[in-house]
Amino acid sequence: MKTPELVASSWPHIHSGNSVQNMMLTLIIALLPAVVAAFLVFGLDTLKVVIIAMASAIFWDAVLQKLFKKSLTVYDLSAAAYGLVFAMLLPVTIPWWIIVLGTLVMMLLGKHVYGGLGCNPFNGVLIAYVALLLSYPGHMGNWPMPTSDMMMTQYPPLVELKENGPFLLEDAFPVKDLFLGTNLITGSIGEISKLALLLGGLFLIVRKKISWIIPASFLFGLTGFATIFWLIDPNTYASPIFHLLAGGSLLAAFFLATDWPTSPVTKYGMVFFGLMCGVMTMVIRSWSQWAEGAYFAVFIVSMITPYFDKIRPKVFGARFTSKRPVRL
Amino acid sequence: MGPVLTAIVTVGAMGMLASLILGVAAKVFYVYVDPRIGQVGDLLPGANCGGCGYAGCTDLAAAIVQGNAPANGCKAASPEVAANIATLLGISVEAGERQVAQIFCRGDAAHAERKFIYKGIKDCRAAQLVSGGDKACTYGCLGLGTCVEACMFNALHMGANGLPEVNTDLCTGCGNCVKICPRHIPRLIPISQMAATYCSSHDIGKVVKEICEVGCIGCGLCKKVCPEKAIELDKFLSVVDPTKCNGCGKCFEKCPTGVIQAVVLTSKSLKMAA
Amino acid sequence: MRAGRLRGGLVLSYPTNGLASPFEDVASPSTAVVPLQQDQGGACAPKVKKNDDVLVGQMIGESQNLHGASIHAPISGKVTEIIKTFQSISGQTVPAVVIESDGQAQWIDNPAESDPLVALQLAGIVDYDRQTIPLADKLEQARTRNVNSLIVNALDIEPILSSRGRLLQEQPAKIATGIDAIKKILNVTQVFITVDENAFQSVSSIQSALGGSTHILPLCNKYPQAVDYMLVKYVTHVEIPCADGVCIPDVGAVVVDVESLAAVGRKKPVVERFLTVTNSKGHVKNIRVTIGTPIRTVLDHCGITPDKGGKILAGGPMSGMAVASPDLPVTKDLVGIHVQSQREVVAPADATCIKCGLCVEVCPMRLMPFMISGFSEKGMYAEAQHYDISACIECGCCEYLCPVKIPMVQFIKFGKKQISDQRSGA
Amino acid sequence: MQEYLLMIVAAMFINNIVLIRFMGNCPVVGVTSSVDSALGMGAAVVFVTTMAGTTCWIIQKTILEVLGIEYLQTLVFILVIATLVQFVEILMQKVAPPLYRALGIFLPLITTNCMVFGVSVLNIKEEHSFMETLVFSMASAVGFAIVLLFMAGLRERMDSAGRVPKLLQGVPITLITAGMMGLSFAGLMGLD
Amino acid sequence: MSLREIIQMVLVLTIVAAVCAGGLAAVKMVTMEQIEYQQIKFIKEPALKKILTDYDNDPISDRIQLVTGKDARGRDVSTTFFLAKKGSQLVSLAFESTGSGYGGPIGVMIAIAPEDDVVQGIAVTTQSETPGLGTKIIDDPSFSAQFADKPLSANFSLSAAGGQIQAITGATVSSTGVSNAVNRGIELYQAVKPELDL
Amino acid sequence: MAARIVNEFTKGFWKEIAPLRFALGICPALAVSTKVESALGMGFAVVFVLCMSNVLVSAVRNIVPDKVRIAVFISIIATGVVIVELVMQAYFYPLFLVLGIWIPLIVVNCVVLGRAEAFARKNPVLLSLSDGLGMGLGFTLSLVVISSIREILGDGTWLGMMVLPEAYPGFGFLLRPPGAFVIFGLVLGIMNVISARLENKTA
Amino acid sequence: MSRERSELGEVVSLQGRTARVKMKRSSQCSSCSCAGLCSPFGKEWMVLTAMNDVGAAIGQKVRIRYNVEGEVKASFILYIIPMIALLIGAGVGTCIGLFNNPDFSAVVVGLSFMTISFLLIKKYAAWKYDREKTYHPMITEILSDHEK
Ligand SMILES: Cc1cc2nc3c(=O)[nH]c(=O)nc-3n(C[C@H](O)[C@H](O)[C@H](O)COP(=O)(O)O)c2cc1C
Ligand SMILES: Cc1cc2nc3c(=O)[nH]c(=O)nc-3n(C[C@H](O)[C@H](O)[C@H](O)COP(=O)(O)O)c2cc1C
Ligand SMILES: Cc1cc2nc3c(=O)[nH]c(=O)nc-3n(C[C@H](O)[C@H](O)[C@H](O)COP(=O)(O)O)c2cc1C
Ligand SMILES: Cc1cc2nc3c(=O)[nH]c(=O)nc-3n(C[C@H](O)[C@H](O)[C@H](O)CO)c2cc1C
Ligand code: SF4
Ligand code: SF4
Ligand code: SF4
Ligand code: SF4
Ligand code: FES
Repeated sequence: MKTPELVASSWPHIHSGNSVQNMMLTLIIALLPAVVAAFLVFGLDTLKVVIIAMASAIFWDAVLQKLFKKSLTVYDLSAAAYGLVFAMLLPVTIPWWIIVLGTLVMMLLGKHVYGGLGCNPFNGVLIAYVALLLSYPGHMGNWPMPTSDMMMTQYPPLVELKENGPFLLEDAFPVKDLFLGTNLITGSIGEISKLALLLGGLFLIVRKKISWIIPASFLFGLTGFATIFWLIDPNTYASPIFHLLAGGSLLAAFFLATDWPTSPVTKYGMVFFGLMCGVMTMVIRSWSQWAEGAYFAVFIVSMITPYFDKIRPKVFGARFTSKRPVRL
Repeated sequence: MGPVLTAIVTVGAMGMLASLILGVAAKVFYVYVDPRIGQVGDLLPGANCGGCGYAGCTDLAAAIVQGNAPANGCKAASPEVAANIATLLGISVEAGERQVAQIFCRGDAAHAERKFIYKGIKDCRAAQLVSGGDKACTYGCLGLGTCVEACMFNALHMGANGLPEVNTDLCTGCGNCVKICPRHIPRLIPISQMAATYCSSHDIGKVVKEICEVGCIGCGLCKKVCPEKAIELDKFLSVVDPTKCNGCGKCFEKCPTGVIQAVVLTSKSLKMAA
Repeated sequence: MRAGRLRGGLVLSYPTNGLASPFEDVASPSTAVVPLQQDQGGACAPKVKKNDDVLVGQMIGESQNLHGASIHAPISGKVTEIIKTFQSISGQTVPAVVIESDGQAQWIDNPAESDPLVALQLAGIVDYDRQTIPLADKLEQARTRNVNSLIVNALDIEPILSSRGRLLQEQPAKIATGIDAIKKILNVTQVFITVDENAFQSVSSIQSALGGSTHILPLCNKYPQAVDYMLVKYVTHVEIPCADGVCIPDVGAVVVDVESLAAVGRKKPVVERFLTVTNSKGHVKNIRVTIGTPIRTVLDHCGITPDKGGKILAGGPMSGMAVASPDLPVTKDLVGIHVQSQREVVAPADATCIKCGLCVEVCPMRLMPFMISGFSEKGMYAEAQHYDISACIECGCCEYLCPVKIPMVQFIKFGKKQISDQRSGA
Repeated sequence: MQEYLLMIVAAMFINNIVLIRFMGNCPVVGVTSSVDSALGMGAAVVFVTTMAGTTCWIIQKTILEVLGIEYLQTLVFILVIATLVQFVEILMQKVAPPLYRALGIFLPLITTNCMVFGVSVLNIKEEHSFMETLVFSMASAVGFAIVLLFMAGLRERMDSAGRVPKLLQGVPITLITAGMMGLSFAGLMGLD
Repeated sequence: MSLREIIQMVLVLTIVAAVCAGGLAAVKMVTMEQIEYQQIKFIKEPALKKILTDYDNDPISDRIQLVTGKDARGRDVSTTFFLAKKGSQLVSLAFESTGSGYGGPIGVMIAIAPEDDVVQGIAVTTQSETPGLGTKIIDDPSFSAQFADKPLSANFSLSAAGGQIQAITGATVSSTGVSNAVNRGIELYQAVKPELDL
Repeated sequence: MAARIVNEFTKGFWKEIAPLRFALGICPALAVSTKVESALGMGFAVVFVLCMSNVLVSAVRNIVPDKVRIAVFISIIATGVVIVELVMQAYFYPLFLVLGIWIPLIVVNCVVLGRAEAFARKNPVLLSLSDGLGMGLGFTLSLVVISSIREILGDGTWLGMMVLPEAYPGFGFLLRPPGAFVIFGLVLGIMNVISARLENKTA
Repeated sequence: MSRERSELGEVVSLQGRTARVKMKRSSQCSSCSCAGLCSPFGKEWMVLTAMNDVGAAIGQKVRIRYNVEGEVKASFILYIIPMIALLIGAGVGTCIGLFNNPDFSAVVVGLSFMTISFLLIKKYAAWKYDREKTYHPMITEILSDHEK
């Protein structure tokens, strides 16, 4: 029998070269500035948490791929990337076994039970974060003190706001320090330097890995809501600048709300999704028992993603109404 | 006795009220449903395979009761089930013979040519859309196993040579594989059929010879040699008539490509056929 | 007059020397295999028998009505065989006529035909949009709808191709004649020429030949803007739905490509094609080739040897069809040849969509490709229809960008096929 | 006013009837992934739950408590609910035949769902006033409808673009997804 | 659907419902006392344990019920008295009284030594006050300690109302509820004391 | 006959175990599976109600008109439930406090009504009893399996006894409602794996 | 684009331009785990009145199509509006506190509001939906008795 010489497949026969690996690598690179910023503040512990999170995520990913009889695809870097994002939400004091447990939950419930990357309706990072927050609130809220002597406050800005109200926030957390992550402001690894997050986020946008719409509308929704309530009652509600720069606003806007599988893909869907995340963040920060609402907000709103995606543009030609010839 | 009486009277009254409302509702929404539909439905396998041509088992049950379908309308049910249904409805069941699927192509990788190397969706129906499928023979099996996926009874599996194989023990003759195959390779035959031409090609012999070593070239030797006149040629393809063929095997020897062969059944069904 | 901008779609890089490379003639073949169906109309009835002698331009396959285009002998010589089951490039089984050349290349004199549309039909002129359609069929549809504008599609189907742009430079007179002819047939008053901005200058001679109401619309390179629907949108700013019951002439315009126009202008039966032959190493040649020539001969002429395990594409790399064998002949539905080496062959992946949304962003029809492809994969055809699978023009932009390389176009084609099968079955 | 608002938020989200109180799971698991039928069914459930909640409350206050036979609550309520749905069906047909015609399929789907009964009992157990009963029943049912709707959306997506392992398809993955939805609602804890 | 069928339906359902109800009423009567005992045991006993001292019987078994008034509809309302004995000697007597608090009624168990008419102690049994605020009436032992070992003649009103009881800061309503309950209990005790046949 | 009785009894433990096999009665399985103790209490309550309702439904199966049969069945079931409620209050009060509203909710547990409708309505008393007992115990088994996983992994205890090392910190997530859903879903998946294995072996 | 759903049924009687068609409850019921238990007297069939423009005869199997969007809208009118009326009524009743008993007052006013809403819906439905064909189920196809 003659062996066939040519290959045939359906078109297109060329490809942009874009790949999951490429997207995940970009995500990891985008987060590196934030890791460096945290490293400068908390020291080697930062690297410990980051490395344990990434390594254990890869480990669980591989184990679960074996268990679910899938081909091994850890080299697509998705586990590493999600492990890194997960590390961003943790305080550096977190014991190693909680990280390992968290990445297991993340990989199992946030990926493999749904059939792998992209099929999950919820972001595994957020699943793991909330599960741990409910199980080990003490460890998850064990905020490290950057250095012992010049300590200004023991709490991260939002916890301070929750505990003591908006008074003196401006003295304790000057805008410049909030933005740069300087001067002993504590928080989880990814909440330290807003400058680093902004750089990373813009990098993702410029490389066209995420759309600018979600972060923009997220931050717009958040600051808009914060402004309204701050104008109404500045004694109860903190300033919009504070809310924009404190806690995980930017982390959530650039790195969690834009998570590919769980965020909408249509333009208007993205706008509404982002706005709703922003508003929900403020609702949770203002009135629930939690100090930080951005992560919860993304988690909750991603439930509605399928509906946001129903706000799709009218298909080409759908507006066509009359068969009358157009005058040219 | 007071509290007991209170309870009896109150709840009894409520029961009465409830049953009155239910009664009125039953009257308002009254639809006569033949109770036998439910009974027949209970007897059917409930796999909802669709092999009978109805939307589901309940629909077939209704059709059987109304006489629109025979008692053995369910392809997936055993003859006992059909008999039970027939007794329930007091009708007779024509002893239609059990049918099983066979794969009417023997052109595996070693014997049949391919036009090109196919890359794409692992589905024969989709592969058919790429330059007409990679098999050089336009009638041959593409071997991507869409029929295997479609069989709800696990009766098909992909053989080592890249052609599907039928486990006739498990095959119920539902015909799903027949319907889904883009090249109509699986076809149903009566389980008693002794011989079959395992090819689907209507190409002329010259074309077949060029691309496949095991295709029917339509030479008609089998037709000539058959003592029972059980073989006809249909556009260069020999077709065995199961009602005439007695399995003498004369044609097997004559066939130049060996494509006309004895039907081999899996052990259990062999016994059933005997 | 300002043209609209294509929303979505791709800016693909392409070799820029295509427009500067003049057509070369590929030598006529000694044996020509001519399939008797080369367009979307029905198969033609064979008009010759084995051992008949034929002249160039002699009708060998006759279409029955305006929905087909007749087929002519591309070379003179003897009919050596009539193949009943010839597998064409698209995998269809059609009859074909094999002609052995006598080396004379002698043309036949066909009688004149008075009805212009029938003349086009008899001359076998086809128009290429996403498919090859008999030009007569297209114009007939336009004539019944009171069309007032002719849109000349001088854009190449894909940026990598350059034959239409080159034709504009080399045969402006023929094209102008063709345009004139069609203006008369349809009684249209305005002509719009959509052209690649790089081939812009060459249009001026046509414009001056045609006079007053001829507008030129230069467009930047963006795939898939050469599709009729898109061109109509640039010119009329109206989007025509890809739906039953509506067609482009409903808005008063008809789109015809320059190669058809040049053929009309030549006033002879179609026996040759103007093609761009490229490979992915930047090799570009524009050629004129006789229909029935094996692709292998064309490639030999251009100095390209296909790899084992590579691909030969009929058309460009975005929307071309993979050719099963280099021995297949050039037909009227060939607009270009692109050769890929084994290394460049992209294998689609069996992976799941990560919902990155790149496909949604790029789709020029504003569809949700990952949804319709997913629905097709799962056999959920009703849902696929609800998400307008039928509007997909199969341009492939979605799949080009997809990071997990889902074979979306194949899934979509598959879904459409299942839907139409269900329709015709039920 | 504020206490009703809090009650609504609590019943709809914080103590969501499906995700936190574990009632009405069967329809959430069983109903198809069709978003349209989730909407229709959700509306019908709101109606039936509210009607059942208020009717049971009235019967509890006017009959059971007056006669001192509260212990028969379970028996009486279940009879009342079963009958009520039939009654409502008749009523609907009389009130708006064309409308009823268009959607009669949803109503009877829900009689035996434990949520309708559970809400009725909870109203009594938590000593709600009539107004509270009304608000609580309705808000709980809306909470149910929201879960149903979100679940339908997520399942539609899983069906179209997902690859849930065969062994987890159907009920298992729906339950796990419900768990994830419940987890996200933890974010609303303390909203008062 | 014939009339006969409907009548049959009505009959069957009525009978089934009535029989079920009758059966349940019977079960209820059989278990009633035990249920009451259990409820008392698990709800009242913790409170009783807190306030009763120095006894050796089971006050829950040794309880008596007396009609102590009429409700709005004119029906009898009865109160249960738990008797704590040492040997055969009645050392104290406990019963429940209610006052209205911030979130609903507050039940208060009061123990009184009948011999010298001294309040031995009080304990809250049921309440639905705001956690962390009104619930201090339970959580803050110093609040209920104010009532212990005081003669019946003492003024158990809040200091704001001229009594001896210091209210819990921020939870005046709850405090008043408890104090009212105690006052009402003492009234009741004094009213029924003759009947108690001590 | 005896073989059938045994068969109807044993099918409830694997082949038709509810709610694992059929999505019936999910709600209580989720609600009372935090602790093994309450799972057992609930399970036994269901066993009682199932047996009683199956026996009574089977006994009256020939005299109840079709149109009111469901109303009659739920009356019978409700009676069983109230009996359980009263008895539990009288003799197992702490358990009653734990299970709370879930005792009356047995009345709408799809398993109970499902068996009445699918089995007892069509079968004689003895078979129905056997079916009810089997299904009820199977239901209990499901509950115990789920609650064991939750209690052991969530708390480190089983039936209140410490079974994991003292240092085990517990995983509180599993004890909360979302954990119930997740464990239930995963157990169903594992069941599917096991039965697929078994099927392969027999095939 | 409006979404449609189609189901199979059987004509049981004819009334002018409409036909009464018996059909299985819904394909949705097939996936319901409590299938069949929902209805206290076990109705598995329902009867719809559908426009019979294709001229189906009694006993014939037909395909019925209905508009899902109409269905969703109808369910809101029919189910949600009375509930809102009840809620408002009960709210008003509680506030005005007839007979010095807020609960009693809420019951009375609430129920009257709901009754009024039913009457209004009845008027509205008669006015609007009888005319608008899209809300009517339509027989679209007669499936011959033997096939399907
Ligand atoms: C996000 C979060 C942060 C918390 N932060 C603190 C904290 O900084 N300090 C603290 O004492 N409790 C904090 N808690 C309170 C804990 O919920 C809980 O009271 C504590 O861990 C209980 O353990 P413990 O009282 O034994 O320390 C926090 C809770 C949460 C959910
Ligand atoms: C940070 C940022 C902000 C942008 N803001 C807008 C904007 O407000 N409006 C806009 O139309 N495009 C904006 N763009 C450009 C969009 O990313 C995008 O290029 C544009 O919407 C393309 O739309 P089209 O593909 O429909 O032509 C912005 C880009 C960036 C990076
Ligand atoms: C899933 C899981 C796995 C654990 N694995 C370990 C482990 O491997 N080693 C360990 O020291 N602790 C492990 N722990 C936690 C220990 O049981 C113990 O709580 C911890 O070591 C005590 O730390 P501490 O004394 O600093 O609080 C694990 C906990 C969980 C929930
Ligand atoms: C949300 C809230 C809860 C309250 N709970 C109580 C309570 O439990 N007990 C109480 O006496 N007062 C309570 N108060 C009322 C208030 O704190 C205080 O009692 C009165 O203002 C007078 O002391 C409450 C007030 C608010 C706003
Ligand atoms: S028989 Fe048909 S469906 Fe099956 S593998 Fe062959 S071509 Fe595919
Ligand atoms: S092999 Fe074909 S006919 Fe046989 S059971 Fe499978 S699908 Fe049905
Ligand atoms: S480009 Fe690919 S991965 Fe991205 S959304 Fe589209 S199909 Fe999914
Ligand atoms: S969905 Fe169709 S039209 Fe849209 S980008 Fe893909 S192939 Fe092109
Ligand atoms: S058990 Fe709750 S709805 Fe079925």
